[in-house]
Amino acid sequence: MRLAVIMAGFGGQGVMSMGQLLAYAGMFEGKEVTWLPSYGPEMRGGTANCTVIVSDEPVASPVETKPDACIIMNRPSLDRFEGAVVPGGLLVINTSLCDKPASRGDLRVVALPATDLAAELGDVRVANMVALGAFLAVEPVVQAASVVDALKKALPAHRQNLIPLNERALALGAETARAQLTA
Amino acid sequence: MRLAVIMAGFGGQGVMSMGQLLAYAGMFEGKEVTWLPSYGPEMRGGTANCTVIVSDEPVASPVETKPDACIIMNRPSLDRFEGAVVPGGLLVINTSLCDKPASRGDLRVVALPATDLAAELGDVRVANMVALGAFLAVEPVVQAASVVDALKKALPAHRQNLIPLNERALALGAETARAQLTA
Amino acid sequence: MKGLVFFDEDRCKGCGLCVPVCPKDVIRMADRINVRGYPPAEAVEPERCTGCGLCARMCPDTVIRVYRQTPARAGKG
Amino acid sequence: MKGLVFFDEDRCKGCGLCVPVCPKDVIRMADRINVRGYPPAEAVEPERCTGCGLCARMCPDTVIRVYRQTPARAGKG
Amino acid sequence: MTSRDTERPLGAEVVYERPRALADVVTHYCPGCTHGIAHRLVAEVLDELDVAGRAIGVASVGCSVLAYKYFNVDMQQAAHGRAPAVATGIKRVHPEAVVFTYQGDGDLAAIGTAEIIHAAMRGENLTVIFINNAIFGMTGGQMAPTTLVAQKTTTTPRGRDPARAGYPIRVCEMVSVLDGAGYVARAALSSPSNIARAKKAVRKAFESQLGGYGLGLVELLSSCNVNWGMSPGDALRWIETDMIPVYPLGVFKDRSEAGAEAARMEVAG
Amino acid sequence: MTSRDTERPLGAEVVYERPRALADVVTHYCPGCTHGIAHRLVAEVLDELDVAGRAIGVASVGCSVLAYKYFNVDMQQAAHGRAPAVATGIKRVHPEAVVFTYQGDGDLAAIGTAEIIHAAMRGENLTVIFINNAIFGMTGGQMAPTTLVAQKTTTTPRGRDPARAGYPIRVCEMVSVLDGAGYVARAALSSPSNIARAKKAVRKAFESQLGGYGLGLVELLSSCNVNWGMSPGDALRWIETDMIPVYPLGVFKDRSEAGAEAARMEVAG
Amino acid sequence: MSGKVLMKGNEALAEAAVRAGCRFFFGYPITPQNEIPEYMSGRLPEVGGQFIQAESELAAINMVYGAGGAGARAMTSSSSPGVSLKQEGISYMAAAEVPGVIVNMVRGGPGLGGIQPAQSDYFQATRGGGHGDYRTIVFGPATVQEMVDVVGKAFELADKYRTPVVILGDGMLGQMMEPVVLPEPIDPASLPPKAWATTGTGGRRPPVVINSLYLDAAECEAMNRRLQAKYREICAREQMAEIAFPDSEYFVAAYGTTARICRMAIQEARARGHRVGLLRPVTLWPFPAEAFETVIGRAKGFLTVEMSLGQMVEDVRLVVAGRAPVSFYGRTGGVVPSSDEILIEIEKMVEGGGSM
Amino acid sequence: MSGKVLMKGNEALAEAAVRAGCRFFFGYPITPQNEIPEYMSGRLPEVGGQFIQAESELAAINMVYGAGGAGARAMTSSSSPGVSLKQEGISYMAAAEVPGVIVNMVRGGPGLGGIQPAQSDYFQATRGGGHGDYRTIVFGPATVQEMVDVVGKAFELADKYRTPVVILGDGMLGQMMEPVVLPEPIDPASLPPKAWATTGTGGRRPPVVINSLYLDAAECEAMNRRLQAKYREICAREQMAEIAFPDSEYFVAAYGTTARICRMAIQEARARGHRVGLLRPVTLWPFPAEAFETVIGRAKGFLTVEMSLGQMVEDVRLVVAGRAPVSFYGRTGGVVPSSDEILIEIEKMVEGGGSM
Ligand SMILES: Cc1ncc(C[n+]2csc(CCOP(=O)(O)OP(=O)(O)O)c2C)c(N)n1
Ligand SMILES: Cc1ncc(C[n+]2csc(CCOP(=O)(O)OP(=O)(O)O)c2C)c(N)n1
Ligand code: SF4
Ligand code: SF4
Ligand code: SF4
Ligand code: SF4
Ligand code: SF4
Ligand code: SF4
Ligand SMILES: [Mg+2]
Ligand SMILES: [Mg+2]
Repeated sequence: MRLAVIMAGFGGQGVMSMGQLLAYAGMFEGKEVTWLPSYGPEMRGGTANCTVIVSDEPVASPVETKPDACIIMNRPSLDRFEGAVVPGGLLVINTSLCDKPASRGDLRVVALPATDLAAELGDVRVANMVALGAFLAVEPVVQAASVVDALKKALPAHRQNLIPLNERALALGAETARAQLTA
Repeated sequence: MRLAVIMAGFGGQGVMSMGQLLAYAGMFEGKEVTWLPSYGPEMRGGTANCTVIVSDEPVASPVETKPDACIIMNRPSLDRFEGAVVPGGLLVINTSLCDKPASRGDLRVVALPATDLAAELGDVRVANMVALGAFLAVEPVVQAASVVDALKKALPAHRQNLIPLNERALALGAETARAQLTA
Repeated sequence: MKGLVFFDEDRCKGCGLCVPVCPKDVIRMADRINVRGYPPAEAVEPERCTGCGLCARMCPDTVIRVYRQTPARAGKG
Repeated sequence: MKGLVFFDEDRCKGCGLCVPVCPKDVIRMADRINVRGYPPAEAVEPERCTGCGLCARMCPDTVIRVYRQTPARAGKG
Repeated sequence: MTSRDTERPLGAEVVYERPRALADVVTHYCPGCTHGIAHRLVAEVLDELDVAGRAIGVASVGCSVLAYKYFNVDMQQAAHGRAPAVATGIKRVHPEAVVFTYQGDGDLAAIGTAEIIHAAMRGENLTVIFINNAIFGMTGGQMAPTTLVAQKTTTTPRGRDPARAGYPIRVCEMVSVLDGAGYVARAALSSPSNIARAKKAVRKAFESQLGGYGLGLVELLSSCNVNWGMSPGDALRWIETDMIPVYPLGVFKDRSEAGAEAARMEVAG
Repeated sequence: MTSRDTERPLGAEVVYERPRALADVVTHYCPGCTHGIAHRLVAEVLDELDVAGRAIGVASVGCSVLAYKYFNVDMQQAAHGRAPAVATGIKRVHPEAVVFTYQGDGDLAAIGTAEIIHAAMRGENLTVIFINNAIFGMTGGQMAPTTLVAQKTTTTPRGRDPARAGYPIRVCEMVSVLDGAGYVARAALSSPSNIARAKKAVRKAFESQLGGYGLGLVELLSSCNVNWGMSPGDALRWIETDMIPVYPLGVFKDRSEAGAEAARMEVAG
Repeated sequence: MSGKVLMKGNEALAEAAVRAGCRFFFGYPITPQNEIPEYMSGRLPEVGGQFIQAESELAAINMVYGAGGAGARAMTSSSSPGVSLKQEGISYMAAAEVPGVIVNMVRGGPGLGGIQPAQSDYFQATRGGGHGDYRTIVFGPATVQEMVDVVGKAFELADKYRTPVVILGDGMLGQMMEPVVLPEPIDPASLPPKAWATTGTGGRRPPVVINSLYLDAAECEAMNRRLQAKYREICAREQMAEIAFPDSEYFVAAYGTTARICRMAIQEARARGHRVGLLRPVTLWPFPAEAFETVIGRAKGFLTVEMSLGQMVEDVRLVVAGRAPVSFYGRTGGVVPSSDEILIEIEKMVEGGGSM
Repeated sequence: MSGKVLMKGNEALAEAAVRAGCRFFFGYPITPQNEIPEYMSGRLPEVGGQFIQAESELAAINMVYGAGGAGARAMTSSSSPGVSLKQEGISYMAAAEVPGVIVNMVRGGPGLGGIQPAQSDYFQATRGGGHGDYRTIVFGPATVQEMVDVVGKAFELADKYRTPVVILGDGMLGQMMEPVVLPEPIDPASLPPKAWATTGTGGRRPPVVINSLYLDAAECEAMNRRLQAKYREICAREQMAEIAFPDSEYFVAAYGTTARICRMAIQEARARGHRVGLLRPVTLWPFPAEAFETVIGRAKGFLTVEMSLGQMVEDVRLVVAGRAPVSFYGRTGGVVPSSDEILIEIEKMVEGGGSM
C-alpha cells in the first residue's frame, strides 16, 4: 500500500494541519509517512498545499507529481492540481469555495460543501476535517480514530475541548461522502 | 649570461632602490630582468632584501635560493645570506655596519666601509651606490653608465641635482673594489 | 466642494484602512468578493464625498482616485 | 624624595618618548647601540630622579622601572 | 463610481491619481501592508520632482525585494544589506542620476549596518528609504534590531529580552551623528496626517541628494500586520501607541537648513 | 642604574613595574608606537582588578594582530573586524570570564562596523579597547574611516577629500547612542597626563563589564608615527594639535553613574 | 512505534543538536531554514543554553568561532547566500582548528536565486568555498531520521578532529515531516574536557591561544601539513555511504533528497529488468571512494544525479578515473527531478548512452 | 627596447586596467596587493574615474555590482581572506550577469594564514566559492607582462559574456618588477553601448532591471540554463594555454609563478636528457582541456606542481581520466617550491614513480 495525497487551499483553511494529522495517524498505525509543504513567500495570500504519503514501505521521495488523490479546498487549487491526479484517482472538492466542477472524467469525485457543513457544525475552521473525513471514507488509508488520536496528541491541554467538534466534522464528511458514492 | 644577486640591509639603507636601479639598467641594455622584494610586516625594523636577476634569456623564476652574488649592507644580512651564495660567488660587504668578516673561504669577497665612504662623500644615503659600484666593478653585468641613466629616469626633476653625487659614489665604490682585488 | 472618488476594485485587497479615515463615512467594505478573493472597498452615498483625498493617501494599493469638482467648474464637469 | 629609575636597555627601541617627559631632565639617548640596533635611553645624573614615574608611564615598551625611596626608609634601602 | 472608469472626469481637479513612477501592477504585499504606501510616496516624489527618467532604484532583500517590479524606473536588485554599496557604485558612475535605495530594518539595521553607516560617512548623494516595521517580514516574523523590548517574534518567543537580545536600535539618531549625512528624518505611515509628513520627508531626502548635501535618509515606521498578528487597522494603531514612543518622529538633521553654500558638499561624482 | 638589575631594590616603594598580565616579550611594534602603551594600560588594569586569570582576550587584525603573544591571558585571534562577534561567542559560553577585544580603527570602524554596533546594541558585557590612529597601520598607511580631512595616506595621496572619501567617523558619539552601551569614553595616549586619564577610562570599561552595565568601549587616540611620516615625538604632538579637535576627549556615557541598580542590565549569560 | 515522533526536518535537526550537547546557536534568518533558529530561540534557554540572532551570517559564524574556541558545542545554520558569507569564518575555523557545526539548507542559486531545494552548493561545501588548503567534513543526509543521526555524528567528529563540520541539506529536507526516533540527550558537562580551549588561565596554567596567523611561510606550511595529516586520517576513517543492490551492473550515484527520488526510479528500472543499484554518499567529504571501489570491478556505468548542473559528478569521475563511463543528469534552481526523468536517464545509461 | 617600462606587478596590473577602460575601482587594503588600490587612488582621478576605499570587501564587490550594472568597467582586488568575503557578491554578479573584474593576489591560507605567495585559492576561483551553479572566467598569469595582457582580455570577456572574471595572481607576481610593454589606452566612451545597463530611462525606454531573484523554480532553472549555455560557449572559445616542448613524453602542468619555476626545472631535466615539457594553463577556467588533448596521445605521465596541497591536479585528473599517471607536488602556506625540488619530482615521474 502506498498512497499519495495533495491537499490544497487558501492559507487560512488548515490544509497544512489536515496533512499533518493524516501523517500522524499513519505513523500511529505503524505506517511509513512523509509530509511535505509548499513553502515560501508566494504562500502569502496565495494557495498553500502539502503532500502526504502513507505507505507500508519507506517512502522514497516525499515529492509526488502524480498523486493518488487531491483534497481541493478552493477554486485556484482545482485549477492547479486536477490535472496531476493519476487516472482513476480521487478528488475531494470543497464546493463551498469552488464553484467549478471537476473537468476530467477519469477520476472518482467527491464534491461536498465542506465550509458550509463546518459552519453548520458551528465553526468554519473544521472544514478541513469535514473534507478529511470525506477523503478517508473513500480511501481508508488510516482509521478516522487514528486521526482523532493524532489530534489529541497535537492539541495543547486547553484545546482538547475541541476534539468532539473535530470528531463530528470527520464523521459528517465521511457520511456525506458515503451518501454520494452510494447515490 | 644570467646573474642573480640578492641585496640586503636595514630598511632605511636603500637596498630596494639599489636593486631597482640595477634592474632598470639591465632593461636599458636590452637584457631580461626581474626584481623581487621581501615584503610584509616582518620588514618593520628588520632587514629588507631584494633579488635581482639579469639575464640574456627570459627569466624563468624571480626567486633565487642560490644567488651568484650578495650585497650585504649590515650584519644580520651577512648571517642570513652568506650561506646561500653559490660556491665561487661574490660577496660585497659593507664593513661600516658589519663587524664580522665572511666565514666561507670559497667566495670572492669585497669588503668596504660603504657607509663611511658615503659619509665622506657628504651623504650616508649613497652608501648603497658605493656598494653597487663595488659590485659592478667585479661583476660588470651592466655598465655603470646605465645605472646613471636609470637614475636619471627614476629621479623626479627636483632631485636630478643628486646625480653627480651618485655618480661619484658609484665610482668610489668601483675604485675601492678594484684596489682590493688587485691588492 | 464636491468630491469624486473611484475605486479600482480589482486592485483592492480589502484591508479596510480607507474606511475609518474618511471624515464623511463614505466608504465601506462590500459584501462581494473581487477577482483576488478580497471584499473590496466601495463608496456608499458618494455624493457626500468632499474630495479630501484622505482615503487615497491611506490606501496601500493605489486603489483609489479622487477628484474635486471646483464649484465654478462643477457645472461643466 | 628620591627616585630610582632602571632601564631594561635591550628592550629599548630608542623612540625617545621618555626624554622630554622627565621633569628633572634625567634621561637622554645613549650614543651606543643596543642588541636590537637602537640607541637606548639612559639616566644621566640619576640622583636627580624623584621617582615621579612619568617616563615609565610614557614608555611604550616597558623598558623602565621606577621605585621610590621613602625618606624614612631611605637609609635602610 | 464603478471600478471600471479609469478616465479622469472632465474638468475635475485631480486630488489623487496613481503616480506615473509606479508600475501599473498589483503588488505582492499583504493586505494593509504599509510598504505599499511607502512605494507610492516615493513614486509621487519622483513625479513631482520630475526625476523618474534619471532615477535608478536599488531594491534590497526583504518583503520589498520585488520593488524592481513596482517602480517605473531602472532598478538593480541588491544582496541583503548591501544596497547602499550598490547604490554608491551606481551613483559614482552616473553622478547626474537620482539614486535611491529601499531597505527594511533587517536589511539596513542588521546585516547592512556597515554599508549604511559608511555611505553616510562618505556623504554619498543618495536617498535611502528605510522601512522600520520592527520585524523581519519576508522571512516570517523574526526579531529585527528594531524590535521593541518585550515584543514577541518567532525568534523572541517569550518577548525580546534585552539581557539576551539587546535593545532597539535607533537608526536616525545614529546616522545623524555622521558628518556626511545630509538629511535624516523619521516619520510614520500610520495615519493620513503622518503620511503627509512622511511624504515631505521623502521629498526632502531626495532634495538633499539633488542639492548635493549628502546622504538623505528617511525612516518610515511601518506596519507588518501579518507578522505582528494584528488586523491592518490595529497595526497602525500599534505604530502610534507603541513604536512612536521608542522611535520619536522628527527631523534629526538637515544640512540644507544650515542654509549657506557652506553646508553644501561637492557632489561626489 | 644598569639595565641588568632586574631585582626590586630592598625597601623601595614601587612606582612602576612591568605588569604581570603583560607577557615578557619584546613587541614587534615600531619604535614609539603607542600600541605598546595601550597594551600596558590594559595589563595594568587586569592586574589591579585581579582578573587576569579569568580574562579572555580577542586579538583583531591590524598592527595589534600579535596581541595574543603579548597578554598573559587566554586569547583568540579573530578575523578582521569580527572581534566583537568572537568575544560575544566566548562571553556567552563563559559569562563569568572577563572578555575584551583590542581593535584598530580599520578593524572596528571600517570592516567591523556592524559587529561593534550590534555588540553594543545587545549590551554584551564586553570591554572594547579601540585604537584610533587615523590610519591602517598594518597594511602600510592607507586611509581609515577615522583619517582626518586633508590627511595624506597611501590611498588619499592628495589628502582625504570629503567629496570623494567622506568625513572622519566618530565612534564614541555613534556607539553611545545605543542603549546597550554601558560605558563609552575617549582618551589620548599623547602625554603622561592623558595616559593617566586613559588608564582610568580603561579601568572603567572593564568595570562596566564586571558590573553588568553593558558594553564598555574606550577609544584611545594613538600614534602611527611610521605611516604618518613623523618622529615619535611629533606624532604625539599631532594627536594633540590635530586629532583631539576632531575627536574630543571625555566620557560619552556611563551607565554606572546613573547610579541605581535601575541602570544595571542583567548579565547576559 | 513508540519513541517515534513526527517532525519537520529543520526542527528535528535542531532538537538533535540540543541532544548532542549543543548549547550555543548563532544564526541569521533565511528561508528555508528559519525553523532552526526559531526552534533554538525557544529551546536553548530551557536547557541553560544561549541563542543569539546575530546581525549577519558573518557575525554568526564568528560567534561560533568564539564559542567553539571557548570549548562549547556550537552551531550555526543558514542557506546558500548566507553560507557564502560564512566562508571566511569557516576557513578560519579550519585553520585555527575550532570545532563547530554549520548547516546549509541549500536553495536555488546563484545570486538571490530562489527558495526551493537545490544541491548546487556541493562544490562550495566540499572544496572549501573559502581560501586556502582546507576541507570540512560534509554530511549529505537523505531523510529526517538521517539528519538527526548525522547531527550527533557531526558534533562528535567536530570535537574529535577539531574541525568545522558541514551538514548539507536542502529546502525539502528542512521543510518535510517524517517520523523520527530522537537519540538520548547528552549532558555537555559529561563530554571530555578541552585543554586547548579558552576558559581563562585561572592563574594555574599558561595561556592558550586560538590562532591562524603564521607570518613565517615555513610555519604556515607546517600548520597546513598538520591539517593535511588530519584530513588523511579523516579520509581513511570516516567515509560513509550506502549501497543498494551492490551486485548491480549499473549504478546511480546520488545523495540527499535526490537519492530518495533515484531510489524510486531504480525500483522501477529493476522492475523493468535492469540491474541498477544506488550508491549514496552520506559523507560528501570525505567522498566515499572506498564504496565505489567495491563495485567498480563489475560496474558498466555510473549515472550521477544531482539537483545541480554537475558538481558531485566530478568526484565520481575522479574516483572512477576512466574505468567506466560516467553520465550525468541534473535539475537546478529549485526544480526537483522526477523519478520518471531519472528512469529515462537510467535507461539511456543501460543502453550505452552514458558519456565519459 | 623602447616602450618597455619596469613595473611592479600590482602597479602594472592597475595601469593596464586603466588602459583597458576601467574607470571605477572599489577595494579594501590587504597585503600583498595594496599597491593596486594605492595606485588607483592616485591614477583614477587623473582620468576622470573614481576610486573608493570601501568599508570592507563585501561593500567593494557590491559597489562593483552597482557600477558594472550601471554599465561601467569596474574592478576590485584583494587577497585570500578578502576574496572569501566577496563570494556572495560574485555569485550575485554571475547570476545577474553583471560584468566586472576581480583580482586575487593569493597569499598563504587558510584563516589569517600568512602574506607570502600561494595558489591555494584555485578551488575557490574555479569551482565558485559562492553558492549555486555558476562559474567565473579565471586567468592565471605567470609574468608581469602576461598580467597586463590578461587584464585587457578580462575586461573584454567580462563585457562580451556579461560575467565576472577573476585574475588569480599571487603575492610574488604582485610584488616583483619586470619590464612590460603597456597597451594603448582605450577610451571607455568608445566601447559599445550596453543597452541592459541601468542609466535612467530618460523617459524614452522601458526600465531595465538587474536582478538575480527567481522565486519560481522553473524560472530559476531557466536562468541557470542560460548561464550554462554561456559557459559552454566560453569553454569552447576561450581556453588559453601554453605548451613548451609539445613533443615531450612527460609533462609538468603548472600555472602562474609555479610555472616559471617549473620551466627552470624542465630546462635542467632536458639538459639531463629527459623528454619533459610544460603545459601551462593561462585560463584556469575554462580549463584548457584541448591543450591536454593535443599531447595526451603520447604522454606517459603528468606531474602537477602547485603552491597548494593539490587543487588544479583535480582538473588535470579529470581531463586525463585515467589515460596516463598523474602525480602531484605542492608546497603551501607561502612556501615557493624550488626548481631543485621540482627536478626531483620530474625524475621520479620519469622513473615511473608517478601516482594516479
Ligand atoms: C545573505 C542573506 N541573508 C539572509 C537572507 C534572508 N532574508 C531575506 S529578507 C530578510 C529580512 C527581511 O527583513 P527586513 O529587511 O526588515 O524587510 P521586511 O521584510 O520586514 O520588509 C532576510 C533575513 C538573504 N536573502 N540573504
Ligand atoms: C578580510 C580582511 N581584509 C583585509 C585584511 C588586511 N588588513 C590587515 S590589518 C588591516 C587594517 C589595519 O588597520 P587598523 O585596524 O586601523 O589597525 P592598525 O594597524 O592601524 O593598528 C587590514 C585592512 C585582512 N587581514 N582581512
Ligand atoms: S476623498 Fe475624502 S471624503 Fe471622499 S471618500 Fe475619500 S476620504 Fe471620504
Ligand atoms: S485601503 Fe485600499 S486596498 Fe485597503 S480596503 Fe481601502 S481601497 Fe481596498
Ligand atoms: S621617574 Fe620621573 S624624574 Fe625619574 S627619570 Fe622618570 S620621569 Fe624623570
Ligand atoms: S620611551 Fe622606552 S623605548 Fe622609548 S626611548 Fe624611552 S625607554 Fe626607550
Ligand atoms: S509580511 Fe509584513 S512586511 Fe511583508 S508584505 Fe506582509 S505585512 Fe508587509
Ligand atoms: S605601523 Fe604604525 S600602528 Fe603599526 S606598529 Fe608601526 S607605528 Fe604602530
Ligand atoms: Mg522589517
Ligand atoms: Mg589604525
